[in-house]
Amino acid sequence: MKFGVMKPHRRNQLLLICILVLGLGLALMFTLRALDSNINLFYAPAEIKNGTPPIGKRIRAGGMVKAESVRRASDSLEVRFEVTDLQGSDFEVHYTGILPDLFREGQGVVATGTLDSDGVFSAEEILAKHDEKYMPPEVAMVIEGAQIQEASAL
Amino acid sequence: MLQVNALSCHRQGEWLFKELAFSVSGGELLEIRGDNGAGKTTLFKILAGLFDDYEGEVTWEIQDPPLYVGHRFGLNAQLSPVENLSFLVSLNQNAPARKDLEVALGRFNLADVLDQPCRSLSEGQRKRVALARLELTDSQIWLLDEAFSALDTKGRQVLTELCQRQVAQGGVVIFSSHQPVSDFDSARVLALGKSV
Amino acid sequence: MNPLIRECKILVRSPADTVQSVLFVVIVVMLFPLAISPDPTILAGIAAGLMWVVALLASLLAAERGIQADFADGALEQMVLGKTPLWLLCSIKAFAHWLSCGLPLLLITPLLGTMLALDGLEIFWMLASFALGLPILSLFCTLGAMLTVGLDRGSALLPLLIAPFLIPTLILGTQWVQSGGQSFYGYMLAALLSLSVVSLPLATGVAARIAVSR
Amino acid sequence: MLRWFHEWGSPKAFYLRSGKMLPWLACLTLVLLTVGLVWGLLFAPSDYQQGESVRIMYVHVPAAILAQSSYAMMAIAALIALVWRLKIADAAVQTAAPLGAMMTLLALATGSLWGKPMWGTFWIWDARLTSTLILFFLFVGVLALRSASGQGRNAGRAASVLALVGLINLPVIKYSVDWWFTLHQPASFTLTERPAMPVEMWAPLLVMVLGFYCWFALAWILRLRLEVLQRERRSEWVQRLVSP
Repeated sequence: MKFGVMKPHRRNQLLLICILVLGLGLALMFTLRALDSNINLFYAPAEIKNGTPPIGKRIRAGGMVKAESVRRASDSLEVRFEVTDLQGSDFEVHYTGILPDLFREGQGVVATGTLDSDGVFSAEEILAKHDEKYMPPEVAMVIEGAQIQEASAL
Repeated sequence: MLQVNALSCHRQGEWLFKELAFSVSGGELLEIRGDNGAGKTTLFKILAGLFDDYEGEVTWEIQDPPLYVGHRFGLNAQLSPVENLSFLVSLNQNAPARKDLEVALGRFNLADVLDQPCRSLSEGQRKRVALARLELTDSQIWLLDEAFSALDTKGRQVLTELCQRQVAQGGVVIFSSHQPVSDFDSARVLALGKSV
Repeated sequence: MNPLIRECKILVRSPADTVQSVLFVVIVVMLFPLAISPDPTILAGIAAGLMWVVALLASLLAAERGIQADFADGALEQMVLGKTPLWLLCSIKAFAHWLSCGLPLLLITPLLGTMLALDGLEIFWMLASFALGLPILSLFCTLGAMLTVGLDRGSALLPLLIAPFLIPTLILGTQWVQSGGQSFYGYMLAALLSLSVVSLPLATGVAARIAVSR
Repeated sequence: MLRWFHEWGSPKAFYLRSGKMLPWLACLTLVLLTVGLVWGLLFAPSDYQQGESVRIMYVHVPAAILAQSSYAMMAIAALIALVWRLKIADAAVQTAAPLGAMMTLLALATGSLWGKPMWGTFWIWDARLTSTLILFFLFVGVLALRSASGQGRNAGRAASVLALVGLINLPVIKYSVDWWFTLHQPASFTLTERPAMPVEMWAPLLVMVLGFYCWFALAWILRLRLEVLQRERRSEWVQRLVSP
């Protein structure tokens, strides 16, 4: 279908372009402002120590598993460990169940559960946060060895 | 005003029409005749620009889009004839005044149902509401699919007058029918289908 | 007559449609305390997500209403043929969907929030998320209805096609309420809304052309 | 450019030309997939944390990459079908949708197999998993709308509109990792930085990715040829082709 003399509706096209530019501009502006504002995805150890999160409500908390803090009960699946931000704040987590493979001391975890008034976090679910580095075990050992050497050299 | 070259169209593997060619210039009245299923409605949809699954060329030399009255009239059941008509006309031009709407509907003998919801109107009444648009439009081209069927004598007469006035003013009217329309002496006939 | 006024008139003359949306939402929300637990802490925990899911379902249910009528009576053909830009008419159709479904929902949000044991602040954020989010649902529902109108299994297909597109809105909306109004989600919802408002009516217009040529 | 489009866009030319490419593509696919699988599953080192489970990566990552890029390819075909009305592009949309859905399903399945030992659960409502699931439903939606629209030259256009609108979802998938709470690691590969993975791990992965792409191209072309024959069955050249 071809229309020979039919004029394009210039005014409408102009209106459309203006609206498009305005809309896309607004969308861009809102996105930039959103990315500017911080998202709080889980409570950090420092916030839990300060008493920011509500007591008894289901929340998410995360941090690093403190070295040599994991205690397993001998007769059940109960595990207790401390989660730290490596800057002096930490809190205790109680959990009953099987821990994921990637769970180990010094690794990141995110726990979902409730906080009681003594500052103990009862977890219903533990997720190990996996970092984006892949390496063979030998490489990991070499890196660790290098770090130890560096430390002893100092 | 309208140039059609080598227009072919098929549906479900059957050719509706093949290599159709005709042209229409201002002041002409064209009747498209054919049996049910000969492709009249499809041809109208192609000419109106609603349907583009065809081969060939259709070229219009006009300012405004053609006015198309098909099998479905575009009347909302909840709205009155006045409201429906006002909406349909204002899609293409400035909204008409209430007085003009009343005159147009009155010509088609609809003066007593002006403000009744369209769902309470009969099929014939609804058809006349749709045709009352012809009185109000600026469009140069009218495409009237099966406009003359299911109209009473008075309605046919009014429609005939409107069409004659339109071609007298240099416009084009293309209409279809499956039985010959004898109301015009000057109409050219384009026959579709094998039996005609 | 202005297409906007036309939509309003159609809406006012068929109040049953709007009432149906509202009743659907209220009844489904009522079912949850009965089915899960009347415990206010449990209800308040799931309230935001629940209300958003119900709003999404209500929008999908109402999607075909205006479009189906316009397609069946031929008004859609005339809109496609007319000189008025199709994207404008399509935005008005989406606005009509919001008027018949989104706005009533927004108005009864305080009531629903109270039924689900939300406190005042949470109801406020619920209202805010609905205010920004429901128009997005309406725009997508109108697009979906336009894509499926006139197809044999159109009504059954519509939720399948459109529900995935509504998920980002649902996530942002619920997260906004659940995080106690963190501005990130609000801004993102606003960005999504402005993007949808300018782009979806264009797509809906293309879909309308396709629908009338079936 | 446009001429090239039209030369390839005609169903007959596509059918005849793609026929010559097929054996080469098939050989390449076979070699790449065999080398990649044997290398990745038997010879590549295991990970210091994940152990042997890391090998699922050699199927999961290519499937996930392909799931996303096949959507992009389908959307480009949809754009061509809408703007230039190329018959072959419409057929391409129709045939890409089931392949893409398959790839997405494979990515989800291998991902959840990996997730069980690593994260402790088969399924997590994490942003990237969720948006991959959404991607799957997008493919299904395009497929369903296309098959409900019937035959005819214009029948596929609604599905093309849907595919194009769905393209907005792809950046959401990419950025969702940063936007929402997520356990899924950020992408280890970027174009600008060196991979956070030793060469003996990413080399087989790269081979697998290439292999998957070739397999996808092969499957797509085969399906497309079948679709072209079906659609053009009334035309002269197809009649001549099939009659002995």
